[in-house]
Amino acid sequence: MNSNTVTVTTLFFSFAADRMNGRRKTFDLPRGTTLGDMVHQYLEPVLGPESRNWLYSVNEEWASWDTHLENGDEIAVIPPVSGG
Amino acid sequence: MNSNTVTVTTLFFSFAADRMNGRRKTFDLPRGTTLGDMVHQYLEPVLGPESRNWLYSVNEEWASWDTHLENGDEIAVIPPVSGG
Amino acid sequence: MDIYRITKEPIDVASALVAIGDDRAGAQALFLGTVRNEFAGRASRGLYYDAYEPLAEKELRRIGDELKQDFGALHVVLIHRIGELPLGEVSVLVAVSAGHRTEAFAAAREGIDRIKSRVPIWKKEHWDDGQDAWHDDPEAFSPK
Amino acid sequence: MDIYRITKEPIDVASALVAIGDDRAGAQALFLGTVRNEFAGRASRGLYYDAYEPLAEKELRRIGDELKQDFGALHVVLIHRIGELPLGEVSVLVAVSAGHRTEAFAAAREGIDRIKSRVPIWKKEHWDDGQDAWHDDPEAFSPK
Repeated sequence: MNSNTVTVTTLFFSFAADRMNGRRKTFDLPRGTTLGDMVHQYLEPVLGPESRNWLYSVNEEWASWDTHLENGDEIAVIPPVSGG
Repeated sequence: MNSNTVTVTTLFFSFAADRMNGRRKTFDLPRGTTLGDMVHQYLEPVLGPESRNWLYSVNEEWASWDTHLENGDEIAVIPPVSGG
Repeated sequence: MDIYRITKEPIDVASALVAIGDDRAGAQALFLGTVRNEFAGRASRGLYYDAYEPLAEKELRRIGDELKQDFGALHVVLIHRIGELPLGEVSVLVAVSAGHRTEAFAAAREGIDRIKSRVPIWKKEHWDDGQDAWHDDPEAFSPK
Repeated sequence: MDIYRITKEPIDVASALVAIGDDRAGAQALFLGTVRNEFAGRASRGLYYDAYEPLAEKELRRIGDELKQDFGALHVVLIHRIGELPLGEVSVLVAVSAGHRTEAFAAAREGIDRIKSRVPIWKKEHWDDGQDAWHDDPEAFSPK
């Protein structure tokens, strides 16, 4: 990792964890990558196009596509919820 | 009491008991008296005209005005309820 | 299991929940009426409840049967406490189980509404100023 | 007092009732979600619940604040259990106190609806035939 790269941790739940074969992955991304970029490039290929419609959080708060990812960020992938 | 008379017990609750100065009264009535007659003649004078609109039970079941009262019947006077 | 009861003892919520338990149920709805410190803006220090017990228990049972018929409730517990109740005490419990939450909520709501409109129970307000008044007494009751 | 919690332990209803107690309240409404023996007609033997705990607790708190704002709830308890739950177990509790029953019922109903639509919790059905499926998984979940 160099100064042009940020390392983020991504958490997966429910069937997204099954498809990723794990609940936690680390990604090295070019500095300036947005949440939307990251989902499109790294997650959609595995989680499918419906993952564009899911919710995401960064550092335990809901986040929008244009959020710039910083080194050490924790992203959570939130497929459709089914609590209750 | 003779065979032309029936004796009934009447139960009072809430403010009806206050106005009757008691929760239980016994009445000797001419055989053939209906619940409606009894209320009109014996209770309305003390409980007021609104007691015509109240509910009544005979022997622990809701009863209508034309119920004939029998010896030993237990009548309950049910002013507007306020449980809950 | 169903329970329909008028009681002088504190209402036991845990027993009610055990009674309505059912593996077919996805939803349990409970309503508890509690003694408030005011009515219509006038301060109160408690309530006294009177009941015509045999008919009240019959009417609770009829309401329970209706909740099963009308809303598909699986089990129903309807308990009303009587006697002197200080502030905060539970005066009435409605507990129902059902397959889904819409039925459970509808049954619980109708349960308390029907108790309040039909069951021979009466409450006397102990106003904080020392006066007493039966609710719905057209002569004595003036909340303000 | 309010409680907003994701927990692996059995949900304690009595503590929730103590928390929402208030002399200003005339009404307490509770909703309990329980594990059912079928979903959409297919037999089930239990559920597994997963959660993103820190965000789930934040979202429960936000929902509680809304129930106070929108319905005048005095106190709110929202607890969701996670992990393996056999049939009949309580998975979620919504408890609210309010001045009157209309507000209490509305707040409890909205409470469970908002939990189900917004809080990051997921359930996996353990079908009675031995198969498993996450709810809302568009590929794996076929209830029939």
